Formats: sequence, C-alpha cells, structure tokens
Amino acid sequence: ATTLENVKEKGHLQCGVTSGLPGFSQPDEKGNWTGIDVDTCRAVAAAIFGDASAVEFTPLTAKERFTALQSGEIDMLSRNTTWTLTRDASLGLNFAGVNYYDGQGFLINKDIGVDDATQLDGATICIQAGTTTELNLSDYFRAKGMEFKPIVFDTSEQTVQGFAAGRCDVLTSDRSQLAALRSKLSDPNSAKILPNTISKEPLGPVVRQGDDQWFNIVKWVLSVQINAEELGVTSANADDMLKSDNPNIQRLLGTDGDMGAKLGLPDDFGHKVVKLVGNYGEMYDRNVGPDTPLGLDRGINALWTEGGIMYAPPVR
Amino acid sequence: MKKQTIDTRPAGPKPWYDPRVRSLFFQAIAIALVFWGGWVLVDNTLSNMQSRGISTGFGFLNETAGFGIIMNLVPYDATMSYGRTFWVGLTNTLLVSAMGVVAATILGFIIGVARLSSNWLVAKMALVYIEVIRNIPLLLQIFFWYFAVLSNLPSPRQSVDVGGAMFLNNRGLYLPEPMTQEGFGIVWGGILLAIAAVVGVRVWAKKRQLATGQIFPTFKVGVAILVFVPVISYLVAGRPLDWELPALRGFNFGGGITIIPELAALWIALSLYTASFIAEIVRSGILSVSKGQTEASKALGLPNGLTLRLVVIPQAMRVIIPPLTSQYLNLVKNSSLATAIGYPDLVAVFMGTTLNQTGQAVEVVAITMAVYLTISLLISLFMNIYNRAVAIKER
Amino acid sequence: MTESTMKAPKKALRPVKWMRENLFSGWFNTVLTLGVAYMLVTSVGPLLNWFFLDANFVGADASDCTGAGACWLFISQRLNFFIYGFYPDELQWRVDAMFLLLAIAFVPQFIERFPGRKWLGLFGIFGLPVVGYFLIPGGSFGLEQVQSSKWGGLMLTLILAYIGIVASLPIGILLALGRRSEMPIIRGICVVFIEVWRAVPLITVLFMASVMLPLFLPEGVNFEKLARALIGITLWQSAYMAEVIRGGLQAIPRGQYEAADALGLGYWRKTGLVILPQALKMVIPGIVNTFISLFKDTTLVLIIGLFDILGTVQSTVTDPAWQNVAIEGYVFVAFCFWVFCFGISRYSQNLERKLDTGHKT
Amino acid sequence: MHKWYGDFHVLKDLNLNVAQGERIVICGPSGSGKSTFIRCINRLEEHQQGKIIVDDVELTDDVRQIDTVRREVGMVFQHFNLFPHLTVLENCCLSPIWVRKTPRKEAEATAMEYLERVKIPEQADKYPGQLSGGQQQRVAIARALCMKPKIMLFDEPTSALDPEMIKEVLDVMIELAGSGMTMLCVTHEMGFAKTVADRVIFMDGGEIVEQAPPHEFFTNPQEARTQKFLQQILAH
Amino acid sequence: MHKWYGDFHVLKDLNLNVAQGERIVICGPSGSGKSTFIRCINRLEEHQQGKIIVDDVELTDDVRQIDTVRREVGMVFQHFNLFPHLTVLENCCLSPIWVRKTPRKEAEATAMEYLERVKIPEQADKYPGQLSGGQQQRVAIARALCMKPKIMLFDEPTSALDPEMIKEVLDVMIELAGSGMTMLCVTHEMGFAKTVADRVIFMDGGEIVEQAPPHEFFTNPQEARTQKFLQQILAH
Ligand SMILES: Nc1ncnc2c1ncn2[C@@H]1O[C@H](COP(=O)(O)OP(=O)(O)OP(=O)(O)O)[C@@H](O)[C@H]1O
Ligand SMILES: Nc1ncnc2c1ncn2[C@@H]1O[C@H](COP(=O)(O)OP(=O)(O)OP(=O)(O)O)[C@@H](O)[C@H]1O
Ligand SMILES: [Mg+2]
Ligand SMILES: [Mg+2]
Repeated sequence: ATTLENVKEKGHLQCGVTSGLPGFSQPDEKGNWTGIDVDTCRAVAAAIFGDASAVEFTPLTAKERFTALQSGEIDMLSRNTTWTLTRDASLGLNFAGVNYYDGQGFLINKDIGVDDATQLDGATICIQAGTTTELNLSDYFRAKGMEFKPIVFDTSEQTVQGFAAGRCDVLTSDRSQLAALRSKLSDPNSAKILPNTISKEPLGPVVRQGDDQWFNIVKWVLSVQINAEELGVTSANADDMLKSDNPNIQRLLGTDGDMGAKLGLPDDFGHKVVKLVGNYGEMYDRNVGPDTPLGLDRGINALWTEGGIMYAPPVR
Repeated sequence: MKKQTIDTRPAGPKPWYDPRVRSLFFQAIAIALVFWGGWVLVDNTLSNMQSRGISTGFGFLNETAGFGIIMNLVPYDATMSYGRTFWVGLTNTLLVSAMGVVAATILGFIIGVARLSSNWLVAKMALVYIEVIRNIPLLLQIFFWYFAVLSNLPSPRQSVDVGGAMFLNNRGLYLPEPMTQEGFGIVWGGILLAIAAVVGVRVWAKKRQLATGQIFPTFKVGVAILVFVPVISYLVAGRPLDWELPALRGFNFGGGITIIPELAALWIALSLYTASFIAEIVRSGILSVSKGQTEASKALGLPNGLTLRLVVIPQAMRVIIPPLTSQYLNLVKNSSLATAIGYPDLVAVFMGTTLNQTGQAVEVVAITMAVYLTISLLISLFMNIYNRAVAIKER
Repeated sequence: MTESTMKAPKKALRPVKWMRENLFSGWFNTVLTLGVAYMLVTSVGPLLNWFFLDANFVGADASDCTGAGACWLFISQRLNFFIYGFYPDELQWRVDAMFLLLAIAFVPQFIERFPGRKWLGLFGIFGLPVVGYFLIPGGSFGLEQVQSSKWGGLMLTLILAYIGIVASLPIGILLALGRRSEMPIIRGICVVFIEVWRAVPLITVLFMASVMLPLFLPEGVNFEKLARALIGITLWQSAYMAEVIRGGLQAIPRGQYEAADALGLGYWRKTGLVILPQALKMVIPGIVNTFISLFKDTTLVLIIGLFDILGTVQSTVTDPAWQNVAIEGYVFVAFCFWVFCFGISRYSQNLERKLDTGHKT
Repeated sequence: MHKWYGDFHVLKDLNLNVAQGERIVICGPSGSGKSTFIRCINRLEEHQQGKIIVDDVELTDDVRQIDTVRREVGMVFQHFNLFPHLTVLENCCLSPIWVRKTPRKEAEATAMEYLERVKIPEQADKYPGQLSGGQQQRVAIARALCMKPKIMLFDEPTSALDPEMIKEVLDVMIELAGSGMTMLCVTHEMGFAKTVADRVIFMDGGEIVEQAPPHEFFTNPQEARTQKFLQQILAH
Repeated sequence: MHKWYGDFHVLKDLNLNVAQGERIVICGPSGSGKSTFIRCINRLEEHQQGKIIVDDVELTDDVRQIDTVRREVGMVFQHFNLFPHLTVLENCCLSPIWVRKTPRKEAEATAMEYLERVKIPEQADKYPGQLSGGQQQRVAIARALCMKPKIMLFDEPTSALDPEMIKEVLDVMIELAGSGMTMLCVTHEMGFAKTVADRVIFMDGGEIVEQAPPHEFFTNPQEARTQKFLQQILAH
C-alpha cells in the first residue's frame, strides 16, 4: 500500500520530531507540541484530512531518526534534519524541501573571551550525537589545522546540561538551535553566539524513498505555504481569498483547477493548509520569529522577493 | 500377572504411541518453526530493506567515518574508517567494564565484610549503603554523578593542582604521562628482572617453608624488589624517562594522561551500584559457611585472620562465584548506559553515531549484539572453569 | 551449686558495655568508628540544611525559590506531570482508579492474616492487567480514547514494569520447562534463546524494538511504540524469569516426579498440578527480585524517547522557567524508586524467611 | 527380563510369575536391584530386554499401555513422596480426579474411606508437612489405594521411619494384605514377611537367588548367600 | 564458674579440677549444659564469672592467652567440622603449619602417623566429603591430635554416627585413653565410660550433680536425679 493509503487508513499522520527543541518541536506539560517542524507535520495532516490535529508525534533522538523512518515507524520525519548527499542517496530517504535554512555556529561562555571560531584550537566541544554537526565540526577543525575534543550527547537537553555544567567550552549546533539552547541556560547572558557559520544546514522534512506520491505531497504542502506567503494569503484571510480572482491564488486554494487531485489530495488542500496552519511566514513568526523567546530574524529565510532565499516552485 | 523371559526387545508400539517417535516429531516441528520464523524474519527484513532503498552489506565499514571521538585507546582520527570506530568503541567498553569489575569486586568485598563487622556503626553504614544504592536505578545514578557531582568540580582555570603534575577539574583528571627515551630498554630489563626475582623468591620461600617451617616475608621482600630493581636500573640507565606534564594550553590542559569525567562518572556509578549487589553476595557467601567451620578452626588455634583466609573464604567462594558471575555480566551490559552521558563506548559510538551516519541499522546492531554475546560467553566460561576448580569434592 | 536464681552480672552498665563491645573493641575498630562518625557528622548537617532547613516548600514558581537549600516546590508544582505525563487532566481519575486497585491488591500482601489476600494477589496479577487494558487507553465502554503517546511519568513506569513482569512469567515458565526438557533440540532452542537475550544490554533491545521492529515485520503490520517497547522488555525479561524458575524446578526432588508418574499423571498434568505449584512458590522471592530490577531498568526507555518518570523529570529540569533544579529532580525520582524498591525487597526478604522456615516443617 | 544401566547389568534374567491376590516379599542386600526391579513394574525405569506383563497388558514403549499399567498399579515409596503443596485429601484425590475422571465429590468420599482404613481420617485437611513420618506413609498408602489398583508395590515403606512409627505402617499393610490385595513388597521387616507373605524372594546381584514360602525360607534356606544374609538380618 | 545466655543461667557454679592424664566422662540429660561447659574450656564460649585455668594459663579476654590455651587443647565435635575444601592430610596439617609453624614435610609426616593411629592412612588424599561418617570422625580426632595437645575435649563424638561406625571411633578413643592423654569427654556411651574413665561427672540444669569413679557411679549413684538418668540410659 502507498504511504498515503496507509496514513488515511490509520486516520492520522505519524510524524517524527525532536524530543524537545524550542521553536522546532517541543511538548508542553499537556503533551501539546509546538514548533516549526511540528507545524510542517500539521500542514501535511491538514492537506490530507482537512484536520491539522490528525497527527501523532514520535519524539526521536538524532540517532534514532533515520532508522525510525526507514523502518516505517513514522510516515515522515520533520526533525530539523540537514539535507546532505549521503543521506539523500544511501539512507533510502528523500528530502522534500527546506523549511529552515540554517548554518552551524558556536555558543560559547563569555568568560573565555573568544570572539572568533578560529581561536578555538584545543577547545572541548559539546555536540549532539548523530548530527551532521558532528561531521562538519571535524571538517572545520581539520581544515583549519586545529584540534578539539568532542563530547557527544544523546539529546539536546543533555547537551545543554553538559555545557551549562562547564563540561565543555563550546556548544556547537545549528544557529537556530543555539538561540533556543541559550535560552535554556540559567543565565542566558553568560553565553554568546560566535559570528562564524561553518556550514550550510538546509533543514527540512524527510520521507522514505520509493513513494513518489507521498514525496510530492510533503514537498508541495511546504511549497504551498511558501507560495501563500508570497501571495499574501494568511490563515486569517484564507476564507476571503477564496473569492480572489488572482489565478495564482485560485490555483493555490483550489478554487480553480485540480491541483489536489494530481497529488491524490482533495482539491482544496491548499486552503486547508493555509487556513489551519498558516503560510510559511506565519509559521516562522509564531515559532521562531523575533517575537518569540528565540527571537530569530528572518535573515536568509526571508522570501526571495525580500532578499532571502525562500523560493518555492509555482503551483500550476 | 505374569512375567516371562524372552531374549528380544519388547515389541515396538504403533509409531504415534511411541514416546521416542513423538519426541522426534515434536522436535522436528520445533526446528521447522524456528527455521520458518527465522526465514520469515530474514525475508521480511530483506524485502523491506530493498523496497525502502536501504543499502545492505558490510562495505560501509571501510568508508571514512569523518567524526571525532573524545577518547580512543586504539589510534583514531576522523579520517579513519567506520570499522575503526568499532574498535574504538569496543576498547572503550572493555576498559570501563574491566575497571568496573575490579573496583566493584574490591568495594563489594569490603562492604560485604563490613556488613558483618562486629563494629555496630560500620555494619549499619554498610547496610544503609547497600539498601540505598541498590534500590535506585543505575541510569539515575549515572546522571547524578555526571551532572550533579562531577560538574561541580572547578573549571580548568581553577583546577585543583597537585604539585604541578596532576590537575583535577570539570574536564577530567590530568596525570603526567611517562615518555620513554632511548635506553629505556634497560629499565624494561630491570622490571622483567624484578618480576623474575619475585617469582624466584616465592618459589624459594615456599620450599624453605616446606623444609624448615619458617615463613619468609615474601610479600614485603617482593614489594621491595619490585620497587628497587627498576629504580636502580632507571638511575643506571641515566634516567631515560621524561614525564609529559599536563599544562594549561588555551582552554584546556594538554599533554599527559586524561581521565575524562564521562569515564569517571560511569566508572563510579557502575562500581558503586554493582558493589552493593556484590556486598550482599559476599555476605551471604560468608554466612553460608557453617558456624562449626569457624569453631573448628578456632579450636585448632587459628587466629581470626587466618580463619577467614584459610577456612571461610575458600568455602564461601563456592557460593559466591555463580551470582558474582552474573553481576559481572550485568556490569558489562550496564556499561552501555554510557550513551546517556556521552562516554564513547560501543553503543554510543558504533550503534550510535556510526549507525546514524551510515543508516545500516541491521548490520550495526547485529555486530553489536554479537559482541556482547561473545563477551558474556567468555566471562561465563572463565568463571565456570574457576568454579569447577573450587568446587567441593563429594562422594 | 545452690544459687539457682543468680542474675547475669553487670546489667546496669549496659550502654557503656555495649559501646565498648560494639564500637571500641580494639584499636582498629576504634579508628573505624571515629572515622565513620566524623564522616557522618560532617555530612549530615549540610545535607539536613539543604533538604529541610534551607529548602523552599511553598510558592508558585521559580522566583519563590529563594533559600539556599532545595527547591521542592518545583516538584510539587510539576507533580501532576511527573505522575501522569501528558494524560488529560479530566481523565486522570482513570489512572487514579488503577493506582487504587493496585494498592487494594498488593498492600494486604504485607499484612499477615488479611482475609483473602491470596485472592487479591491473584486478582492483582491476572485481573488488574485486564481492567487496565480497558481503563487506561479507553476507547471502549464509552471511555474517551487516550493515545499511548500521552502516557507518561510514574504511571508509564508502573505500566511498563507491571506488564513486563506479568507477560514474561508464562513465557519464562515455558522457557524454563523447555530448558529442562529431555528433547535435545527443544532444550537447545531454549538455551540459545535465554542466553542470547540475557547477554545483550536492554538498551540495544529497546533500540531494536523501538525503531527496527517494523523492518522485520511484513509491511503493514505495525504496533505502537509503547507496545513494541513492551515486547522488547517482555522477551528480555522472560529470559531472566526462565532462569529464576529453572532454579525452582531444579529444587523439586526427583521423588515428586516419580510419585506423579506412579499415579499415572501425564507430562502436562504432572507439571501443572504437582511440579509448577511447588517450584513457583519456592521462587517467589526470586521473581520479586526480578521485578525490582525490571522496575529500575524501565528508566532506560528514556533513551528511546518515552517519557517515564525519569524522562518527565529530565525534560522539566531543562525548562527555562526553572533554574538549577536538576538535583532536586533526581533526588525526587531516586526517592520514588527507592520507596518502591525498598518496600518490595523488604517484602521479598520476609517471604524468603517465611518460606525458609516453611520448608523445615 | 534384563536391565542395564549403561554397561552395568543390574537385573539379570529375572523370571517371576505373580498370581492374583498373591503377596510377595522381596529382600536382599543393598544394591541387589530390588528397587530397580519393582520400579520396572510400573515403568519408572525402562527395561531393555524381556517382557513385563501386568494384568495382561505388556509394558512396551507404547504410552497408552504405560498409562493403563500405571492405573492398575499403586506404588508406595520409601520417602513417601507426598505432594507438600496439597492437603492430605487433595493428595489422595489428585489421580482419581485427573486420571480416572471421577467427580470430585465421589473421589473425596472414596479418599475419606481409605483414609479411615489407614486410620487417619482426622488429618484429611492437614498438609503432609504437618504430619509425622508414620502418618505420612499411611497417607501415601491411602493415595495409592485411591486409584483402586489391582496391584500394590511397596519399596521399603518403613525404612525411613522411626521404630515407633514402623508398627503403625506395618499394621496398615497387614490389614491390607488380609483383604486379598496383590502385593509386592520390598522390605527387611522379616516379621512382616513371616506374617503375610505367600512367597519370599531373595535377590542378590540382580538375580533371584531363592524363592520360597516364608516358613521354609526362614527355617531352611537353600543357598549359601541366603543363609548369610539371614544371619546378618536376624542378628539384630 | 558461671555462665549466662542473656538472662538464662546455663552453668551454675561449676567447680572441677582435672589432673594431668585424667580421663573424665561427662554425661547428663539434654540441655544440661555439657556442651556449653566443654566449649568454655577452650573459649568457644565466654564465661562471665569465675576462673578457668588450663595448664596454668587463665582464660581471660586476653587474646594471647586464648591462643595459648587453644594450642594446648584439642577438640572433637559432634559433627566433625572437617574443612571440606581441604584433603584429609591438609586438614590435619593446617594447624601445625600455620599455628605451630612446623615445616610442611614434618607436619605431613606427623599427620600420617596420627592417621595411621586412627587407621585410615590410605584416605589421606581424599576429601572429607568422600569419606563415611566414622572415617570423618577419625580424621577429626587425628586433626586434633596433630596439634599435640595436652588435653583433648570430645563433645558427643559418636552421636551423629551410624551404629557400625560408632565402634570404629570408640576403639580409637579407647586406644588414645590408654596412651595417657588427658581427656574430657561428653558422651552417652556408658560402655566407653566404664572402660576408660577415671571419673564420671553427671550434670543437670547447669550444675554438677554427682561425680564418682565409674564403677561406683554406675553401681551406686547417690543422687535421685542420677539414678533416674541411669535407668533411662541403661534401659536401652
Ligand atoms: N540411575 C542409576 N544409574 C546407574 N546405576 C544405578 C542407578 N540406579 C541404581 N543403580 C545401581 O543399580 C544397582 C541396584 O540398585 P537398587 O536401587 O535397585 O538396589 P536396592 O536393592 O534397592 O538397594 P537398597 O536396599 O540400598 O535400596 C545398585 O548397584 C545401584 O548402584
Ligand atoms: N547460643 C545460645 N543462646 C541461648 N541459649 C543457649 C545457647 N546455646 C545453648 N543454649 C541453651 O543452654 C542450655 C545448655 O545447652 P548445651 O548445648 O550445653 O546442652 P547439652 O547438655 O550439651 O545438651 P545436648 O545433650 O542436647 O547436647 C540449653 O538449654 C540450651 O537451650
Ligand atoms: Mg532400594
Ligand atoms: Mg551438646
């Protein structure tokens, strides 16, 4: 059976997320998940079922995530996962797009008095197991002819705890996470993020290889969100926009054409996604934007029209 | 009722009523089931892996790993292969297990004996120790030692400094590392000589004791030989040994030998936890030796120490060994909790990072499980041999 | 020869004498005593301060933790989460009901002469899982469904341990019987099964169960993550259980087997009516001890992302709203486990003592 | 009939006919194969050569035949082998209920009858552990009788008992013998042999050395080995 | 000498002088304190009041004195208490080697001598578990003798043995008595008492009720309690 059929049969989408990373996916006390990765899953659920809550989340450590996806334990993985060639090619996975452009950076204790990553020779560095970060770090230090000592933790909670406890001088991770992790410190001002970005980290949802329909669904749900922002469709005005005579918006919201049917989805899936979850900008602002505790500027994640690189192929 | 002698085997029954046939039949079914189950499993797995585009085979072991590991007993850097990460992980697992086994055994024996001490306070403290430690999950204890205790050590700049040669901080314990120079062969020679001499003295002392009954202070003399001969040869060779002292370089201490806190926390937690079980085993072992044995030994005039050494412990060992073996096995298995605090053991490195980077879960997990199975069979084998040696001969 | 009513001497000087005999007999003991006493004195004071005197018990959030000692209100504020995980507030009565039934079934086990405590115990072992099966997840009898992903905290810990032990018992019995079978192949299969499971660490088992199991099963067959963790735990546990039960089987004298044979009972009746009842009774303490170690080992599910009690505490100690409460959190979990495990182990020791004397009659 | 343990020939060419209602006492020095012989009869041990025919059923590997024979043969062991987790009554009812499929009520009634016959009806609800050795052995006899066997086998039923208790048990056995039950009894109680046996069999080294009616056996043994054995026994 | 277990007064004002070479048999009903008394002599039990002087050394809390006394006193227990993990020879050599610091060769030679004296030299390399009870007890005697003690204590050395074996052990003890060893022996074997004892002591309720040379003791006991006890014993 195809993944879509399986999901429909189950009645919900099984989505792999991190076990707790503010802004990306984090459960509250009641088990309600929030975050940009979580919203990506919700958008897919909204597209399939017209119900953004038809998702079950499986918290995964970085180590487990690919095995869980490969084995069929989850239907899609939305767990700030970096798109790399190896992962795409040899793990039997497909990356369905990018919902956050990130880069690896360093969080460092202010006391140490280091302003630049090139001064980090000999540092002890906390990382999370099973991430590209682990590999980038080796590359970076090797290229610079510097040495480092990696302390590898299973979960981001433990990584922060290790850093907070002074086990390492530097914590490295994607820059977006650094802000989140820093906010978890007892005194966030004691640490700062170095200006260097040592890698490209395009993060996005992942699906299993071999089911193109499912791959397309996830890819296009994300594209719909980005296009919606570009076209000015928001969850607030989605209903009004149904009356829009902009053909782009009509195709997006399903009032014109059979875009949904081509994917095996209801034609109004775009409307449902935007209405129930919002466009990309909303998703960003709600979870990681400047008004959230993470306070991340759009930066390169701004639309291409606004100087960023968020660019989605057209719904046509 | 009649009985007759006929020189043939009793006539065979119908096959389905013959217990031998029945048993063969059941066994055939069992074997078929196992093979069928195994085949289904393998078939499913292969077809699932194929349909999901997962590569199979062990070729990945030769690919470049590309990630760093903080502690390696075999040479390792990021340019080496995944196969090498396996050895790094395995040696780290073996190291912490061996350290744990030694420490837990020593501690366990001490606490077990303390539990039986005539000193009320000591006995009660041992009791409290045992009851507290063994009733709290090990994972929690590892977290406690790692996050709550070791992390409270000073930062590198405020290190506890022992004579400028040893340093203790929250990055680990730094010890000077001996660097052998040219001419160190003489010292090696001295060490070998000393060991040979000690063995010689022991043999001689035993002979003399057999012959004259005098007991030679073998232990003290042996220690003296072991200390002085190498020292003298060291001096004679012109001190061919440099110590690389750890020193603060940039962020951290460099040089010397480092015991990282992950290792320390894991080691402490494993040892303390297992020791609490071993203590109980030792205690019940000692109690299992009947009072008559101690009395007989006292009646023969043997003092308490000798009674313990010559009469009680040898007999207690018989009771102690089997459960002790399973504690050792548990310790080795529990060392895999390393992954929770980032000690690079087999599970953390190989079944963790390597598995994740290569995605070859089935192969990696199979190798890992095979390793644990081998270790535990080896330990069982070794302990069984020992156990047979100390078993009591009966009629 | 006449003063038959002479009293034992020096009765009045008891405490002094007691101290001399038990604390200060010989220089070695004196040194030990003084050393231990010094350690106690220097550590108990600060610990007391931290635990009680300087600790904060009341308040609403982190800002009320002003004292130098422990911040216990962190625990009381988050207690609900630690006990029920994400289980919906308004449905928590269902969990409470299970806790109550659990208490009703097992507290009487500690009370000698409680009427019908055997039946309560049997209900606890066989009935409770059935009740729980309907009550906790809901979905039938008009109960609202609660996904297993919402289960967590102490409740999840107990469910894991409980089902693990109850389910592993029958499998363990079969394996133990198989291992003592006269059929070499059956015996071989059981030996291999038991030894393999006993040799591998639980976290590899959990890892396999949590992420790899679907790979081994035909496409489309799938269970929940919790169910898979339970399968892993149960199989792993049943190997240990088998060894405990085998110990009991071995302790049954040959005469019992022969007498049952002579009465014409077949293999299964002999085993079910004569051998197993005796063997199981004999190894109850062993079973209880296995339970304790399983109970402690359930904390490892944290590593596969289930929120057991340690998992919930770990996830909250990194909550930015609370600072530096890691130690309080760990102490709380440690205390919870300790109370359970210590209680049960005491119970098993009692039992052991009783069975011991029971044998001699 | 022959039997080997490995290379060790325990039972050599035994040949014995027991008529219905006959009471046979088997004696002989330790290790002579008495127990092995008697255990072969209800197939607790397997024999390798020859035939054992019990009540017209031949004992072979066939499980049905083994079951049939075991139903017809009651056995009392030296060490009682009562089931300690069952009450006396339950011990007695076990086989009737599960093997003979008697209704429980009926089985209990029969059991009480036999318990009365061995003179301990008042102990029915106690556990074996609470009884004295003699009482336990009597329960064991009652348990065997509850199967209503045609033949009773006794393997040194009194040798694990204190002297006072031996009498209790022997009395029950004598009573039983009086009622016409076919009995094979391994014992060294020569008094018992004299009182009830129709035939005494002397075994040594796995062979039947001599068999004779008791008065003849005791007063006028034919074989040297028998004479020697009797001297030892009677010297006590 | 007095001794208490808690509030229980086990030994009441015992007063006894034993001359060198004297052979004393102690008897009395069960629980009368015989074992306790004899165990006090080499301080396996502590006495609370009064003096025990062995070979001019007084037994006090002083460990050195306890050691000295234990070296001079050999003891044989009811349950042998041999060390099962050592061979017979090693059992015998243990104390000579470690306590008396005898060379092993010499110790072994002496041990063999004593093993010959108790008539089991051929068992020297077996383990105690491989011997019969009587043999074990003889090893225990040899082991005690190997210390060349001045006094030997026996606490019911034959009561755990089968009748055939009792004789073996008693023979050894009689031989030993003949060689002039000082002996204190708790036993109910009146035959032995009659043969070798210089004095028989009767204890009851922790007191010495009567002491007398054996023929007088047996033929003409003074106290009512003794008479009653003797009747019981001799009725056997
Ligand atoms: N399972 C066995 N394997 C090997 N040899 C055995 C076995 N059981 C018994 N034997 C041997 O068979 C011989 C006969 O044993 P059996 O128990 O029948 O003797 P017995 O006449 O009943 O002696 P006792 O009076 O001591 O009970 C003995 O030599 C014994 O050692
Ligand atoms: N450790 C002890 N604690 C308390 N009471 C004891 C202890 N040992 C012995 N007794 C009591 O002291 C009394 C004397 O015991 P002892 O063993 O000396 O008697 P005995 O004369 O040797 O008897 P037996 O002939 O049965 O060996 C008994 O009443 C016994 O119950
Ligand atoms: Mg026999
Ligand atoms: Mg006594």
